[in-house]
Amino acid sequence: MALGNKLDIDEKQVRRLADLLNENGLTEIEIEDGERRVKLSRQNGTVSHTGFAAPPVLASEPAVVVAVEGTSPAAAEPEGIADAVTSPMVGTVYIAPEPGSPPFVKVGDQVRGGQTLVIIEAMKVMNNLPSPRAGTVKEVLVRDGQPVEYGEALVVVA
Amino acid sequence: MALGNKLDIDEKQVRRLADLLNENGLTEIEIEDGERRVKLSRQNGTVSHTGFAAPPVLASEPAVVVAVEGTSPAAAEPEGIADAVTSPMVGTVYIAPEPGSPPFVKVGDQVRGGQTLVIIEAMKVMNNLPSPRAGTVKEVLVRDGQPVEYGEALVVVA
Amino acid sequence: MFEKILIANRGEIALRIHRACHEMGIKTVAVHSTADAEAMHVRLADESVCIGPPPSRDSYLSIPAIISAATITGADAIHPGVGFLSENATFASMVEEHGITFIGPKPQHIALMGDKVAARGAARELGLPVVPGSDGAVSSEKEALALSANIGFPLLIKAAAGGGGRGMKIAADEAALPEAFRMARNEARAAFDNDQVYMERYLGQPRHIEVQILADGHGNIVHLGERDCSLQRRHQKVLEEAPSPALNDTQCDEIGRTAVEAMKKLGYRSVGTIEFLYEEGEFFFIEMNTRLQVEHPVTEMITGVDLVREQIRAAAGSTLSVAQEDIAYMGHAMECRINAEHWRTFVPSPGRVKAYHAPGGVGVRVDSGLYAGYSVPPHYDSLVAKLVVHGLTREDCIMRLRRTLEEYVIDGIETTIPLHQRLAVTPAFMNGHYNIHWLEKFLAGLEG
Amino acid sequence: MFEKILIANRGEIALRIHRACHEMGIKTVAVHSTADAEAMHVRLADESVCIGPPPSRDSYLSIPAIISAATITGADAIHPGVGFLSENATFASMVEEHGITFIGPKPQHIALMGDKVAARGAARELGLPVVPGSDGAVSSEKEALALSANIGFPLLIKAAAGGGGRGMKIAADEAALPEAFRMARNEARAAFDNDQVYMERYLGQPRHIEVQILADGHGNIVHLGERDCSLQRRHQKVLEEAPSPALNDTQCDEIGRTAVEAMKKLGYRSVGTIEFLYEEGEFFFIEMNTRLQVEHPVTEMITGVDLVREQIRAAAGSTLSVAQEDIAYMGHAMECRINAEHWRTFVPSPGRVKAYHAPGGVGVRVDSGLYAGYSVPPHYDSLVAKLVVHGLTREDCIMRLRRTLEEYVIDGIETTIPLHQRLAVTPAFMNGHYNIHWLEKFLAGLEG
Repeated sequence: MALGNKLDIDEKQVRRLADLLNENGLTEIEIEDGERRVKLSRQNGTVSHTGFAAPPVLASEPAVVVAVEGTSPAAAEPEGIADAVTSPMVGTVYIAPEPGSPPFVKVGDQVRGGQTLVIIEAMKVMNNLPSPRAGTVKEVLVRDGQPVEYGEALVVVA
Repeated sequence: MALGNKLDIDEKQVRRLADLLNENGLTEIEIEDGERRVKLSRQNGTVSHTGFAAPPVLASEPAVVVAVEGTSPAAAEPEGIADAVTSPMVGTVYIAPEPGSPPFVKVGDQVRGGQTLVIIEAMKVMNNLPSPRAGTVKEVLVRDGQPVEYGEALVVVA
Repeated sequence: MFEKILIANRGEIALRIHRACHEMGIKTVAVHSTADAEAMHVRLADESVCIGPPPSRDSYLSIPAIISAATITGADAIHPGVGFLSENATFASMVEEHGITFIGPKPQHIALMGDKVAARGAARELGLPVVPGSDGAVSSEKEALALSANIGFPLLIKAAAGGGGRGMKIAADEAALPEAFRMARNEARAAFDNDQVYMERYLGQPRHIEVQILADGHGNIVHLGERDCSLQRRHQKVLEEAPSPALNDTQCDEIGRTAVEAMKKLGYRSVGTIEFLYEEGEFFFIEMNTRLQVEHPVTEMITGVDLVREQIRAAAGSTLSVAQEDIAYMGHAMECRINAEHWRTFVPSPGRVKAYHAPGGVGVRVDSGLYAGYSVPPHYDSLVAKLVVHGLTREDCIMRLRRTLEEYVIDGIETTIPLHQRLAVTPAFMNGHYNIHWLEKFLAGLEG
Repeated sequence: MFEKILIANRGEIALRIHRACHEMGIKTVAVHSTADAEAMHVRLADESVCIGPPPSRDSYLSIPAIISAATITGADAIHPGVGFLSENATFASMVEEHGITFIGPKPQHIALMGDKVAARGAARELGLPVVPGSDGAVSSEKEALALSANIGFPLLIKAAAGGGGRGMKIAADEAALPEAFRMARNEARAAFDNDQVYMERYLGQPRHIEVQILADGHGNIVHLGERDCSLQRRHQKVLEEAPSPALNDTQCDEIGRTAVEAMKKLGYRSVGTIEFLYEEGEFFFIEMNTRLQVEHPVTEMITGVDLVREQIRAAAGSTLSVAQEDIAYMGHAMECRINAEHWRTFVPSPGRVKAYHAPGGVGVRVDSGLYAGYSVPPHYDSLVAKLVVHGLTREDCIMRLRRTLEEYVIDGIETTIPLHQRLAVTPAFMNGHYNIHWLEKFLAGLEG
């Protein structure tokens, strides 16, 4: 192949070949056409992950959305959404000090570090959630009165 | 054939070849046609697996060697050993017409197509196994009186 | 007892037999076609022998291959499983002629029950109830009326030369008989140029109920109650249960006793199943299966008796380990046959199983050779798993069935699990109100 | 009955409870730490709530987190499982104060039995046999001899101030008592500058035998026989069985009746287990566990009673579904605790399970949250699966145990399956000749 020419790779084509490799459990596909040659191969051990790592597909769908949320990245990794302030506890979130009051913060607000973002009620105790940093409120991810899990993203401050 | 610089892949053709590979338990298909060459292969032991498909590791080891042989490529694919003449039935193989006689064939012999290579006894009937082709005996893979499975490689004639 | 048993079968039943053998300390030989080299029972067996290419006729139905495999491995008995050679009297005889024990009934009983006409005659002689009929052509209305008293109503008048429903009439009662008789004869004459007709009892909505028999070679014969296998599609059983929701204990005892008496007269040995149609309190012999039955686990679940173990013991000359008075029924059991088929279209779905996870917990039994990475071959029966659940009551059993069907993961191939999930929440099934025609109607009415 | 139960636990026991709930038509809420988001019971539950980071103190032991989770999901009851908060009286009280039912005993009984000194006193008052002793210092040989008649031999003389075996002597019989007494006092004086000693019966080779109790809140209390849990390593049970190979039916009935009488006096509710040391025909109270026990399945296997179901029913105010006379024991059951540990070194082995295949077939129950692709987190108990098998006899049960241990595939992590495989072929185990010290000696003698 001419060194001066840019290597012309048809990504779709390679992808299709890779699918073929996977679907048929092959270890290698090699295609030569004149000057051009394509070879796909896989080592034995690495292939093993494609299927195994995937959690089993359950015979029945989860019945309720919360169950799906429970296994979402947000729950598994509190740091899932960049710059989001996450809930340090399970409870009910309130975005205003009282029903009818204006919210603690709204999108566009400048907040100081330590300023209350929301309140989380747990065991009938109201817990202020302070902003961990100064910044601008980019997004409020929860509704007033919504139940939240540990680690759930609440407010984006950046 | 070649369309500009792009590699011309007939996906259907590859798929058909992959199916052929699968159906026949082959480890490799290579087709050359002038400038064009297509090669599909699979690793030997894991023929039918993409890896995650690796058979489970049993909690206990198989107790007897025959069990391992039963799942060997030789049993699974009669064509496993190139140029080997395989057993068309389950039975006991005899390499000589009678105890004490010289063997039907030995390594280095030239054989005609149709010439008896071994006898296989099944259900107390002696079955001559004729060579499917003329050639040289490269290897005799069985011992006199050995039990053989269907598809087991017996004599290499090339 | 045997040292080594060759299992002349494949799939879940081969695994079932392997398990019974190992639990008895008996070594196993798996025989398999090239398509089954990676099968679970082959992997678990102490020895395995490849006996031929994928087509059954050249492997699992090849008598020489199987007997040769037994000879070269030194097996002292062959278990035929279900299907394949399990009801082949010639095979049974040849096995015995080679000095190997056939784990099953005497060859003459296999032959007798394999001939469906002879079997019906034998059943009548043995005192098993058969569908009452005219036993030949009925030539006049008067004769028809006279015979009807013994046959009972509703009654079917069929053209002797008939087929396809032509020349076939149902008489609901005695008053309707003369006209039905005339019409059937006229239709028969028009259709077949032969107005001979015969009569038999018409069963409109029967259930399929079968009785499990267990017999040693020493005259000890017991029954283990009934199974209700009315949920069928194209004469294939889909879900079986025991006890039948339609029978009471007395009926169960009576038909069981009748079956045992018949088997004693016959001198039967090994496991066997006598199949009946049941309608409104009456049983009518269909056929006898002289082998283990796919649905045997439901009986094992409610009786605690290991049928394969008993079958092997009987073949080895041991006496039964249970007498009739020892057999107590506890709770309720159901078996779902899980096939590698699309659950609505029933198109077979062989191929690679990507993920496999069987349900666990209390009251659950799974008989399956599936595992993650296994490839279901396209050459054989589509049954790939039997999910069997037990509960103290039928309702508990259904709830457990639902719970386990939620948990069962078979990914990569289509299976009939979604069908069983729908069945398990359908009122007619939940109430036990079904007959042999019900499932086909249910399927026809399903959406999606 | 409850509409929705929150399961305040993880692993196989959470899955066990989920299964019981679904079989009763009750919805489930799984709570989990971030480490358990992919756990099987979380995947199967109707709802799930993440309650905290991996450390148990911030998740599974966090009372506010769990009660908040119950509140936001509207659960009407909480099942505490085993371990974690299951024997925390404060938690039980707080749950009830929040208007949620605690599925377990009354908080005061949890508190009573949680205090081991108080529990021993209570046991004595309730008529449970305790290790006989001097109940205080013994000041003279004469007093020692007088007391010894009630205590029995062999008899242990221990320094009141003692520890580490010093000032501790065993008297095999009355003749040996005076000298042993003098030596113990002398040693005590030399070692602790305090010659006060007390005496109690010496148990050299006891078995650990426990009685399963089931009680509703209406005065109905039954026992479900005993379990033998003598196979222990570092006070952790490894393999449990029922019935005990050391007891006969009469002994089982007697200790069961004694336990039921005690629980009636106490007014106990829910499931519970009374643990005893057993030696030469005598039982001695160790402690009572006021919760479900890990090894409860062996009792379920031989009685057919679903303990979790009964526990939930009792918490909901229902009466027991069985009376003492309904409880019959059928066959024999064993449970192997399969831990994610190397079978010889017992080094924990968390990590990804590459392949998983549970054994199936007749008489097998697997309680496990494992699946292929699941990652065993390093933060919790190493118990990952319980393999429970049933057989008509103890011998059948052992043979089935061996068969299932051959079939069980857990690849990617180390497990204790190889240990159980070796146990299952060891004569002392096969004969039932073991006590609480036997397993440690067996392990010390193992090669490899």
